[in-house]
Amino acid sequence: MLASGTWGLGENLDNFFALKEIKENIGALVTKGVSVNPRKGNLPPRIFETPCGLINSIGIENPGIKEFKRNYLPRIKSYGVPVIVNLYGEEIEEFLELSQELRGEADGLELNISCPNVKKGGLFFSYDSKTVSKLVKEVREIWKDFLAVKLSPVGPVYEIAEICEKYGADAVVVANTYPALAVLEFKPLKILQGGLSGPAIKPLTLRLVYEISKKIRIPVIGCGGIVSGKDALEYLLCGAKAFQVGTANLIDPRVSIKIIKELRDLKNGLCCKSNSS
Amino acid sequence: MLASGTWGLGENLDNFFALKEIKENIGALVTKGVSVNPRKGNLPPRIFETPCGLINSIGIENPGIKEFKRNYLPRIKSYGVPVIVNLYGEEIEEFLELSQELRGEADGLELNISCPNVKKGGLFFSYDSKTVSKLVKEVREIWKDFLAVKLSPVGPVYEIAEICEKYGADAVVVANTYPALAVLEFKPLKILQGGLSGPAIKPLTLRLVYEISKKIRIPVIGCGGIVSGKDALEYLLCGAKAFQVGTANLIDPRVSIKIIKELRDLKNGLCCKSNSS
Amino acid sequence: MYEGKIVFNKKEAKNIYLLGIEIPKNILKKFQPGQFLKIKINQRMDPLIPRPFTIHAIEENIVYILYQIVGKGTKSLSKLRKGEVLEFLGPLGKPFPKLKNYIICAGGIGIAGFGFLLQKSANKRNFYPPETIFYGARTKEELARLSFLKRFGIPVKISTDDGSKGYRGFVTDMVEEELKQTPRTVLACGPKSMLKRVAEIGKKYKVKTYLVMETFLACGTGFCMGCVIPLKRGKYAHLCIDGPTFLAEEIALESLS
Amino acid sequence: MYEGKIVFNKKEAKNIYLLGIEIPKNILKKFQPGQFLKIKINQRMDPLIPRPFTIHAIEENIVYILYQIVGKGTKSLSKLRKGEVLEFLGPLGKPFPKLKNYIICAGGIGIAGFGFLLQKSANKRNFYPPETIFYGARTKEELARLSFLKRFGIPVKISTDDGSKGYRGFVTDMVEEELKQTPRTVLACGPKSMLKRVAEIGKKYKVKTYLVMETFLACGTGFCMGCVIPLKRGKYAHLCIDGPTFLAEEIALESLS
Ligand SMILES: Cc1cc2nc3c(=O)[nH]c(=O)nc-3n(C[C@H](O)[C@H](O)[C@H](O)COP(=O)(O)OP(=O)(O)OC[C@H]3O[C@@H](n4cnc5c(N)ncnc54)[C@H](O)[C@@H]3O)c2cc1C
Ligand SMILES: Cc1cc2nc3c(=O)[nH]c(=O)nc-3n(C[C@H](O)[C@H](O)[C@H](O)COP(=O)(O)OP(=O)(O)OC[C@H]3O[C@@H](n4cnc5c(N)ncnc54)[C@H](O)[C@@H]3O)c2cc1C
Ligand SMILES: Cc1cc2nc3c(=O)[nH]c(=O)nc-3n(C[C@H](O)[C@H](O)[C@H](O)COP(=O)(O)O)c2cc1C
Ligand SMILES: Cc1cc2nc3c(=O)[nH]c(=O)nc-3n(C[C@H](O)[C@H](O)[C@H](O)COP(=O)(O)O)c2cc1C
Ligand code: FES
Ligand code: FES
Repeated sequence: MLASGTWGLGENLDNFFALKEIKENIGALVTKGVSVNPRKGNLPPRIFETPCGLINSIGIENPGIKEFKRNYLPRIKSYGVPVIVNLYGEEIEEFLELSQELRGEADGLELNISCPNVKKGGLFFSYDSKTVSKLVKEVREIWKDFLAVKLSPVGPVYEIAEICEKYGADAVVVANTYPALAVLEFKPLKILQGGLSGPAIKPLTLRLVYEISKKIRIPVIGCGGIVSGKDALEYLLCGAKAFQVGTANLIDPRVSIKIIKELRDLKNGLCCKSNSS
Repeated sequence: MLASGTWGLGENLDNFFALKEIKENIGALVTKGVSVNPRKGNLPPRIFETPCGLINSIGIENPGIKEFKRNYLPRIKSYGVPVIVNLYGEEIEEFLELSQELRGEADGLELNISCPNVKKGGLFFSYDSKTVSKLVKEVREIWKDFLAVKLSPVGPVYEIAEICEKYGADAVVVANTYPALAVLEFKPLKILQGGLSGPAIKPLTLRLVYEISKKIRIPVIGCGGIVSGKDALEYLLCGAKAFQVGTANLIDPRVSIKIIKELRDLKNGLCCKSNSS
Repeated sequence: MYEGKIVFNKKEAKNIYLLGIEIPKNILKKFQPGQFLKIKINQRMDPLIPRPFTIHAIEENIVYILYQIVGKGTKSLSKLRKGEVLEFLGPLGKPFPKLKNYIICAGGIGIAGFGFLLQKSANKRNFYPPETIFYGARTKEELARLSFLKRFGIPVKISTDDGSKGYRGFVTDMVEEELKQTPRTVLACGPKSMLKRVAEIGKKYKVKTYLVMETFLACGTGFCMGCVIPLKRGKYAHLCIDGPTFLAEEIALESLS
Repeated sequence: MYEGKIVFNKKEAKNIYLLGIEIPKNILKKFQPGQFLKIKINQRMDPLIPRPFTIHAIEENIVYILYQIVGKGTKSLSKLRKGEVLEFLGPLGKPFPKLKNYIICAGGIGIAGFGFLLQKSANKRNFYPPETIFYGARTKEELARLSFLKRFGIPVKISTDDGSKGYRGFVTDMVEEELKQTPRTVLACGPKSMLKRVAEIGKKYKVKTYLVMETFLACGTGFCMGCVIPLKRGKYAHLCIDGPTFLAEEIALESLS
C-alpha cells in the first residue's frame, strides 16, 4: 500500500506508473487525509531533512470531502486498485460526516487519529482512550466495509490498539509519524515542529508492530521507514500482515515497484543471506 | 557531560585524553549504570547499527556498587571533574541502598528509571508515576547533593518530569534511548530488542526537551543524538541548560573536544550562518 | 529514477561546481529551460532526499548542472568523480515562460538555469533570447561560466558587491537603471533578498516580472505538498508543479523574506 | 581519530579489496600484528559507526587493510579513491600472542591479519614465523595475496571448497592431517564454523589453540561493553580490549555457532 500523504491525491501518479504496474505492485492506495472542509495546510517551511529522516508539517492540506469526491476520487479509483480514504477530523462528528459521505464510494477507511501537525484535535485523540472508543464504535455503525485506524506511535498505544480491536476496527496501521522538532535558524531561533518519518524511525515502529501484533488479533499494517524489500520483509516477520510505504515515495516515485521486486526475490530465497542495505 | 554507558567506567579514558583536556572540555562524567549486585549484562549480540542510529542491549553490565567504589570510583574521581553516578535498580530499595552507599563519595546521582534493556523493573518505572514519586522523594531524603532523574522518552514523560520537580530532583535528563527492534536474521528469525540512540533520534528528543523545559523550572539536561557543536547548540536553544553526549563517544572517543570547540565557535558567531552538518 | 554516468565534475568558481551527466538522448529530448532534476546524491541514506538542481546546459547527450556548495548534499556531490553513476528524476517543474523583449537578472548561483535558455533560444526552439543579462555576484571569484554566457552574443552586464569586477554594487541597481530607460519584462533568479528587490522595481516600472523561486523540496513530483509558496489572498502554490517560475505580482511578499 | 590519505584501493580477488592508507610514521610505529583499526567510512552519518579491520601489512608509511565486501560499510569503502582522506582510530585490541612452533589456519578473509605477522616475524621483531600457513577459500577466485604470502619463504598450503586450486575440501582437514603427524600450537582466523572445527581439532590433539574472533563492534575502545564473547563458566570477555585473539579452551562454544 502507498501510505497517506505521500503520493498526493493521485493527480499525477500515472506520470510515473503504467496502469499495469500499479495493479501488479500496489495492494491499495491510501489517500492523503481528507477533512470535511477544505484545508490550506500550514505555512512554509513544511519539510526538513534530519539524519536519515524527514520532518513534515503539511497540516492536512486537502480540498475537503465534497471537492475530493467530485474531482479526485474518480481518478484514484480509475487506477484499478482498492482505495482507502484517510479521514482527518477534529471532532468525532466530523469523522462521522466523512464516513457518511463516503458510503459506497471507497473500499475502505483509515481513521487518522494521529496527525502531529494540527493544533487542535488530531494527536490528542490518540492520548484519549475514551474518545477513541467512541469514535471507532460510532464510525463502525455507519461504515460496514474495511475500517482501519491509524495509530500514533506515542501515547498509550497498546491500550488504543486494543480499543480499536474491541470496537470493531478491521485493522490498525502502526504507525503515523513521531512528534519531532528541527532548528532551522539559530538567531532569531526558528524551529519546525512536525512528524518524523523515514528510515530513522524504522527500528522504533518495527518494535511497536512486534509488540502490538502479539497483543491483538486483528491485522497490524506496518508503516514506518520502509525503503526496501528487506525492510518490508522485516515488518512481515515481526507480525505485520501488510505494509505501507510513505517517505520512500518522495525519494523515488516508483520505489514501490522496486520494493515489491526485492521482497519477492527475498521471499524466493534468492538472496536470503544478504543483509546489505 | 559524557552520558552514561558510553565511556565505560573510566578504565581507559586517559588513553584518549590528557587530564587537562578532560578538565577543559567535560563538565561532568556520568558513569555507566551501577547496581547493588554485579551484573554480567545481556547475551550477545548487544549492538546493531540502524540508519543513522545504534540499538544497544547491554543490560547494565557493571561490577556492583561495592566493587565500583573500591576499584573504579577513585580513578574516575582522579580525572578532576564532577562525577555523577548513574544508578540502576529494580526496586526502590535498591536505589536507596545505592544512594546510601554513595553518600559523600560522588558529586551527584542520576537515577536511571528508563533503561529499556532489562526485563524487570527499569523501563516500567517510567510508566508508573506513583513509583517515581516515591522513588524521588525517598532518595531525596538520603541524598542531599545534586540529584538528577533520567527520563525515558516513552510513556507519560511530561507527567513524570513534573513529578521529579515536585519531589525535589535538581534536574531531569531528557532522555534515555527509545525502545527499538532490529531483525538480525530472517530464517530462523533472530531479532535484537534494545534502545535506539544516535543522530536518528535527535529530532525526537529535541522536541521533548523543548516541551518539557516549558513545563518545569528545574534544569533540563538534553541528551540524544548530539554529535556536533551545532547539535549541542540546538539543545541549548530549545531549553536545555546542559547536555550529555552518548553514542558519539563510541564513534570517536575524543568527540567531546570537537563538540565543545564547535560550540564555542558557533557561540562566538564565527559560523552562525553555517548549517552544514 | 534514471541513472546517468558522471563525465565531468569540476570547480568553476569559488564554491561553485559544474557537473556533467551522460543521459540517454530520448530522456534529454524532453528537457526544457527552467525545469529541474532531482539528484540522489549517494546510495546511502544520508542525505536521504534527492536535491533539486536546475538544468544548466545540454551538450550532445550530456546534461550540465551548475551548483554551489551550501550544505551536506552539495558537499557530497562535489566529491563524486568521473565515472560514478548517479540516480536522478526529471525533468520536473514547469519551463520558463516564453517571453519576448525581456531581460534577465541573475544573482549568484541564480545564473544556473539561464545557460540552457540561451542555448535553446539561440537554436530558436520556442524560446526567444533575452536582450541583456544582468549578472551579479559578491566578488569576482564567485562569477561562473562567463565565457560560456558570452558565447551567445547577448550583452552580459556584470556587477560585484565589492567592485572586483564590473559595476560595484547590487545587480538590481543596474536593472533599475535599465528599466528606467526601457521598461521591459524581467526574468529573475537569485537569493530571496534580490528577488524581493526585483519585485519592487518591477512594480515601480510597471513591467511584468517573473521570479524563479526556491524552497526545500521533498518529492518534486506533487506528492507531498511540502513545497508551498504563499500567494496573495492566502492561497498557496506548489513550487514543484506550479513553479519554480512565478509572476511576482501573484506572490505574497512574506515568502520573499 | 587520525586522518590518513588513501594511496591504494583496488580489487585483489573476488569481493576482496586491498586498501593502502598513508599514515605518519610515529603512529605506524605502535602497530602490532593482530591489532586492528576502526575506520570511519565516510563523513556522513550512514554508515554511522566506524568499522574494524585488522592491520594486514605495513610498507614504509603505508598501512594496508585487506577487506571483503559484505555490507553497506565495506561497499562504500570500496568506492573510495586514491587521494581521499579517511579518519581512523587505532591501533586497537591486543596483538597476537608471541608463539613459537605454531601453524596458521586461515579461512577466507581471515588471512588478512597474518600478512603483518609474517612481515614482523621476518624482521625478527618479537614475533616468530609460523611453520606452515594453511589457507582455505571457497574457490580459487577468492584467494587473495598469494604471491605476497609466499614472499616470506614459509610453506603456504591452499585448499578450496571446490578444488579449483590446492586441496579440495576444508582447510581444517589439512590442519587435522598436519596435527595428527606433528601436534603444534594453532593460530586460526576465519568464519565461525571454521573456528569451531579448529577448536575441536585442537582439543582432540591436545594442542594450544588460539582463535581470532569477530563480533559487531561499536566503540572498539572498551567504552560500550557491546562486544562481548561468552567465555566458559558464564563469564564474558570484551573483544575490543581482551581480544580479538582468545585461547579456544576459554571460549564458550555457543559463541561459535
Ligand atoms: C527548483 C530548484 C532548483 C535549484 N537549482 C539549483 C541549481 O541549479 N544550482 C544550485 O546550486 N542550487 C540549486 N537549487 C538549490 C539546491 O537545491 C540547494 O542548494 C541544495 O538542495 C542544498 O542541499 P545541501 O544538502 O547541500 O544543503 P542542506 O544541508 O540541505 O541545507 C542548505 C541550507 O538550506 C537550509 N535549509 C534546508 N532545508 C530548509 C528548510 N526546509 N527551511 C529552511 N531552510 C532550509 C539549511 O539550513 C542550510 O542553510 C535549486 C533549488 C530548487 C528548489
Ligand atoms: C577485530 C575485527 C577485525 C576485522 N578485520 C577484518 C579485516 O581485516 N577484513 C575484513 O574484511 N573484515 C574484517 N572484520 C569484519 C568487518 O569489520 C566487517 O565485515 C565489517 O564491519 C562489515 O561492515 P559492513 O558495513 O560492510 O556490513 P554490515 O552492513 O554492517 O553487515 C555485514 C553483515 O554482518 C551482519 N551484522 C552486522 N551487525 C551484526 C550484529 N550485531 N549481529 C549479527 N550480525 C550482524 C549483518 O547482518 C550483515 O550480514 C573484522 C572484524 C573485527 C571485529
Ligand atoms: C509529507 C507527508 C505527509 C503525510 N500526510 C499524512 C496524512 O495526511 N495522513 C496520515 O495519516 N499520515 C500522513 N503521513 C504519514 C505517513 O502516511 C506515514 O504514516 C509516515 O510517514 C511513516 O511512514 P514512512 O516512514 O514510510 O514515511 C504523511 C507523511 C509524510 C512524510
Ligand atoms: C552502549 C550504550 C550503553 C548505555 N548505557 C546506559 C546506562 O547504563 N545507563 C543509562 O542511563 N543510559 C545508558 N545509555 C543511554 C545513554 O546514556 C544516552 O542517554 C542515550 O544513548 C541517548 O544519547 P545519545 O544519542 O547521545 O547516545 C547507554 C547508551 C549506549 C549507546
Ligand atoms: S516537493 Fe513535494 S509537492 Fe512539491
Ligand atoms: S566495542 Fe565497545 S566495548 Fe568493545
